[in-house]
Amino acid sequence: MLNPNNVTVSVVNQPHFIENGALEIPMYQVLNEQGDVIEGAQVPDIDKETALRIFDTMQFVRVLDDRMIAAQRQGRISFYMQCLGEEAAITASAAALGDTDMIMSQYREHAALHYRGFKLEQFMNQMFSNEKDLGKGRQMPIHYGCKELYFATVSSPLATQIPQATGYAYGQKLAGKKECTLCYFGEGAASEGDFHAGLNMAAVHKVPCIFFCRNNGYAISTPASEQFAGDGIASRGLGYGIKTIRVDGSDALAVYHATQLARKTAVEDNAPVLIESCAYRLGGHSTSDDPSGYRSKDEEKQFGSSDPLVKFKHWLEQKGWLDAQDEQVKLEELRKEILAAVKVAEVIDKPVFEEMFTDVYAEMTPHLLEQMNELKAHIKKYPEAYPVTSGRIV
Amino acid sequence: MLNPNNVTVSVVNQPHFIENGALEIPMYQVLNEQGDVIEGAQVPDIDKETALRIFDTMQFVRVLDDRMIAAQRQGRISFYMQCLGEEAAITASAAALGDTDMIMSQYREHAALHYRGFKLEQFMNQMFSNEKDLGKGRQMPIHYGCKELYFATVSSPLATQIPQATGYAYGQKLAGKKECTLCYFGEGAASEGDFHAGLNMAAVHKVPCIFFCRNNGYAISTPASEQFAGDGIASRGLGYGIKTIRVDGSDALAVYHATQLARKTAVEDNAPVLIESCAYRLGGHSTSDDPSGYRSKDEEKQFGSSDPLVKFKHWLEQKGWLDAQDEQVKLEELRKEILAAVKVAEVIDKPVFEEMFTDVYAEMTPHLLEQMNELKAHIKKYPEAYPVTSGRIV
Amino acid sequence: MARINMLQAINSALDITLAEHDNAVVFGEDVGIFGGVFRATSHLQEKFGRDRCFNTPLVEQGIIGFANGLAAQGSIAIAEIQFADYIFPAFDQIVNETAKFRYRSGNEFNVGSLVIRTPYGGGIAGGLYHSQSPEAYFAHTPGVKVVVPRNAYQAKGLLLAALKEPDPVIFFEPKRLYRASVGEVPEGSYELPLGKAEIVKNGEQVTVLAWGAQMEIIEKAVEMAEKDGISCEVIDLRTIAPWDFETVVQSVLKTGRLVINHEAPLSCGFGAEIAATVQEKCFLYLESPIIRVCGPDTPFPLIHEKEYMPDHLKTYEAIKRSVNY
Amino acid sequence: MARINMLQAINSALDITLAEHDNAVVFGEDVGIFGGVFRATSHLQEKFGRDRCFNTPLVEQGIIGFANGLAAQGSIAIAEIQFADYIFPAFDQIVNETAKFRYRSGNEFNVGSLVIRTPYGGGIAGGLYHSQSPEAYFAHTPGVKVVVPRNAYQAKGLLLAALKEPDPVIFFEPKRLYRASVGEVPEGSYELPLGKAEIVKNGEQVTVLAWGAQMEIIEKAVEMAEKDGISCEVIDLRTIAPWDFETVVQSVLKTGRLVINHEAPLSCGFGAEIAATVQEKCFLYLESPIIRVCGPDTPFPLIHEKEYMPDHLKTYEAIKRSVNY
Ligand SMILES: Cc1ncc(C[n+]2csc(CCOP(=O)(O)OP(=O)(O)O)c2C)c(N)n1
Ligand SMILES: Cc1ncc(C[n+]2csc(CCOP(=O)(O)OP(=O)(O)O)c2C)c(N)n1
Ligand SMILES: [Mg+2]
Ligand SMILES: [Mg+2]
Repeated sequence: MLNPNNVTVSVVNQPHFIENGALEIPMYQVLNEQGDVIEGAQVPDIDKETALRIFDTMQFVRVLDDRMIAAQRQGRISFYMQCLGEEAAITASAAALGDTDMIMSQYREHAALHYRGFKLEQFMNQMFSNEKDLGKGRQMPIHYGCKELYFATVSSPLATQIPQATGYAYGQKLAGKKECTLCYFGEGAASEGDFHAGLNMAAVHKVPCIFFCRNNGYAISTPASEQFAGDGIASRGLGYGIKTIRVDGSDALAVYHATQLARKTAVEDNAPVLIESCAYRLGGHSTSDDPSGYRSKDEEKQFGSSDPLVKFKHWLEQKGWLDAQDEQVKLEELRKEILAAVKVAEVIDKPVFEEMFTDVYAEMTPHLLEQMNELKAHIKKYPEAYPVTSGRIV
Repeated sequence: MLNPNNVTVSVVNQPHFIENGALEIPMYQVLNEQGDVIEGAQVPDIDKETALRIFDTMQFVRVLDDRMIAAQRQGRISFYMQCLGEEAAITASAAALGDTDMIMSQYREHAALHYRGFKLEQFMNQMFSNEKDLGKGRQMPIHYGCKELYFATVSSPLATQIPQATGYAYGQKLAGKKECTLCYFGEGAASEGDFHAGLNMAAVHKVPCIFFCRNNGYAISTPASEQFAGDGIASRGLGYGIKTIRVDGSDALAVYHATQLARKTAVEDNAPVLIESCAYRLGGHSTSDDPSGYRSKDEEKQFGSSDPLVKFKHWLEQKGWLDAQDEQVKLEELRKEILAAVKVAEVIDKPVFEEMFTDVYAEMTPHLLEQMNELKAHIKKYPEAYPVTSGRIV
Repeated sequence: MARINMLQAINSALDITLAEHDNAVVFGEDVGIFGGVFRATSHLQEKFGRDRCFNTPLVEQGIIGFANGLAAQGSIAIAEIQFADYIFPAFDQIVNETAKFRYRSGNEFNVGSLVIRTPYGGGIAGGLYHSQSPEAYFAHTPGVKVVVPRNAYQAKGLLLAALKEPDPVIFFEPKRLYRASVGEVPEGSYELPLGKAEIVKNGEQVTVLAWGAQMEIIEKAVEMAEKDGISCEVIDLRTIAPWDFETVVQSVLKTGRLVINHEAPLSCGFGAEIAATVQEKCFLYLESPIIRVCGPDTPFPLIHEKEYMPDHLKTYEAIKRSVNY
Repeated sequence: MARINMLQAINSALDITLAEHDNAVVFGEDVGIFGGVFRATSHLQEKFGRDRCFNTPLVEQGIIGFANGLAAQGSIAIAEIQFADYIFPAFDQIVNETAKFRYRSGNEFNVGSLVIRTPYGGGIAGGLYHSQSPEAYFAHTPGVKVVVPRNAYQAKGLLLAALKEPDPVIFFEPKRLYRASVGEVPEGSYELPLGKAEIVKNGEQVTVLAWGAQMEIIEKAVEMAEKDGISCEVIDLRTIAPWDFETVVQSVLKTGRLVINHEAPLSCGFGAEIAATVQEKCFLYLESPIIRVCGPDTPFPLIHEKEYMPDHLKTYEAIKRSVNY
């Protein structure tokens, strides 16, 4: 503290206003559009295994997204959200973490979960709300969560995970674990009050938390220019006294490096870090959305040019780490696996009716027991009306 | 918009973190500790009448605060909050506004209301919750409000007035009036989600609103150092893309000038401005508070030295605008007036019982009518139990 | 008159209001050029300009805070909350500010020209966070009015009335009827009264009451019951706060029985208030206990949506239980 | 055993918990060195250090968001909201997050180790914003438990139980009793059961029910009524959610009459739920309508606090009305 007001003390005698542009916040890039290392750029320490695992995940998610959007169109699932264009941002940041670092995500970050080891059938079970879904079929598709993989269950209300990440990280610090929490959110969610709360508290209470903002230019139909008037989300970091960096979110190497450094700060200095990753949201917001209602094809073309997969692949090939030949075969196989997994998951039984009443509390209350028994009798009376569960009510 | 992500586009190839200290935010001062104009300082355009009206208000409030704290100790009112140390910040900022500019305050800004012309008896009627209180006795002491004077009624929940100020200012802009809204709040309130909401929306929707943060170093017992970790509240302005200035809140001239300039920007450019005014909270938080529980006398002495009244008075005397001789007489008279007003206000009838049910809705609903009639019958039955109202129930 | 759906009816009410009042403003997440995620605000920005219909940043507490200020200034503030499930970040602005603005200021200030529109309710495979029916929270909050229309015609007439009402109104729109409810709706302006329930069907033996999307559910149940020879009186409450207890009480004094249906969880839902009031006012006339057919006391589960919903079968059974008590 | 007041009893429960569990953390506005504006957390920072008891920035949604995360991590998160009137900015974190954490994740994650403490209620000349009793909002929210103690002894035992409960608990503390309620309280640890009402006094003719600070009000009313020869059974509900309907129903089956008292506004208050349930479960046994003696449907007015409060006289009158119906 400098003084009771906690402000710097230099004095001026002319009124001086700070304005946009007072501070330059450049964007960190390692790879250029093609995927070549930019001259003079610092390439992070990354081994072949990690690099390939990142690439595999990016590819997996690209194909998964493509297939599941098709599945949604066919009416097999009700809803889907893809991360087209943001694969590098999500995967490379997750790759820079430790296995037991906590991830709290928004919803567009299933790549991080896959990187952690969530299996294809686990994705499917969630999307088809079947009885093997860890979430017991209660939430809409893509609301994943897995305790074993330190990935908090997705919750639709935006930004609520931000102060939660602060609290979680506080617990990690208190427990003396050299772990951190990484919290993903969109530039839209960053407008919520919970963003302000979470970042300010993280700075004040010095928690090992990385706030990873995916600035993809849109919140559904609302462009970033109608979301905020400052210089991105990064310009807010200073206001909280949080170390901040902006990276090119289509550049897996830059994201990986920035997150590595952020993690070091978080864990070693018990200090939060804000990363703003910029990568255009190439696809629609979700399968319920049609971007042609609010943005032009021209815009999509102009900003969608820099495909994170193409860039990273180019770099891997240059490193001699990737064999381009296998590519098509591998993708074809992946498609087949996914389709097969869809077919398995969609016929697995749905959760039994009792699961509607469990987990509201640790133990079922007398009220819920009463309500459950009443409902059970009712379903038995009208089994055709409740086909999802009536078959297994005894 | 620079690009869909709404960020600046310069690129770096080394990871570069922005940290505290990246941007200097100096404090604007015109007067030094004694009240002399600092060499080279820009003195705002201020006429004698305005300057004296500011000083009168500062004095009035100093005496009022002193007397009402005594009245609270005597049990004549239940609660009070003073603005000791912050008189210049509040009065001089209000003085820089137009008469029909809206003021939305937190609670410690009765000086602004007095400057606007709120009368001594009006203050008293509110504090004594009598039937002449514009607020009909419904709120705790010091929750003033006056439509005629464009001063929104104080509401205890903190920071709620911040997005409201944004909305009010939007309405002013839409109506094409060359008016603005000034919104006061503490550095503690600036932690609320509503602060974030209000400032961001103001920047995006370009409203003529001045956000005036009184950073007085404390939120009840919580020091600014446990409230935020950035450089004051001013450092957040940049994040919203809002023009921002920090001023010495004990310096009436600096505050006046900064607010004048802010008003110009607000009204002429339809752009919000953030002013951070720093002046130590010299007194307790409220009459319910005892600062000795959380801060030292030493600290109070060290930061309480620069009395805004002393400084401004010195400047006025140097200008030859003030006659030092009258001072004591004037203060004595003021004290007497206040005491007399207390005596008048405390014996004025309390609002009639029906006022408990009015103004919930524009017209009383059947439910409320029923409840009112039931209660009326009950009070008639037990008049001694409801002495405040039973006497006037017919 | 034209046959339009509820979204078009709502859009028409907004269109009329913006055209009539220069100081009427529509705002919320994605309501601008896109016309809202359900398209209730389609073409309004085109017609009235970006100053009168615009996207806000993604911050519900800000939207309602802004709306309170704008209404206090005297403009007609028409705020959209994208889903009723997302009204909770704005809860403080509504409960502590909107609802108490006039009262706390002794009528110096008010936000009577505020209407908050928000789609509510289940039945669209929305799971926990796109299905909630939070009307009871606001019914426990003196100072706001709460309105829920059951079809396109009602939606337009009630919304236009809400926009004229000198009190702040929360207008819950049954989203599963947005496109499904199609009917004859006058093109021009008309108002339906707030605070007045509607007796949709006269009957003798049991009063069956609901609001919003559940009206078609109870109507279906009543059809079944009438086939069994049970004569039902059907009431659409329309306004939840302040509710029209007189109409309901009159009906129950006649029928002696009451079945209430709502989607929100049973415990402390608005059905509780109705039951508590009616048992007091109709005590000697009640032939059987008042029955509530409601959502169970759980969050809204995606896969068990059918099981969760207080559907026509559950209502039909309740009607029979009520009559055969 | 020592005679202490409710604040000391609460302080003792916190002290015991922090001493027993290294991962228990107390936080909120001004709870650090100052010990909270009511001093419920006095000396805890001194004893357990700034990591275990600390001031937060002034942001209720952040406090509860932080608390949710901390509890999800496995720590015992004990959050204070300075006044219940200021819990509303955290409403979304409570209703959409705290309450649904376990359910939505299929029990992968939970925030069962969270307790939110907050002073509630009127009677301290607090006006609109230092007097509210918002328990009904949370009673309509499946997934949280809601507890309200009536005296020092109950406060400590219920708080210790809440801290052990594997579900998140909102613990409403009747602030007007903080110093006024003094009684014998064991120095060590003990627990009183959650979800269980207590029959404070047996009686025959009418059941009179309340919770928290209103208990002393109804006891006073009952004293008056008994002087008139009316035998009253007095119940302290203690837990609002999930409430102990069995005890209440058993009592009303016996007495045939019920008077409910709460400070919160009548409409859709928790009294409505009790009345709705009891009329259903005790229909044939009820001798007179269930009466609710509650705050009126207005904000809480400073100067008319006495008139507003559901006091002993109003309760006494209600008891007589109930019995003489
Ligand atoms: C509190 C809340 N308000 C509104 C919504 C509806 N909604 C879902 S996603 C979304 C846009 C989010 O944009 P952003 O944070 O930028 O993430 P992106 O979709 O671009 O990845 C909105 C408005 C919500 N889920 N929660
Ligand atoms: C939403 C809300 N939370 C908590 C409080 C209790 N409270 C009243 S004043 C205050 C401190 C405010 O500090 P600051 O904003 O710095 O203003 P100052 O008192 O220093 O002028 C607190 C915590 C409140 N009134 N509203
Ligand atoms: Mg986005
Ligand atoms: Mg302060």
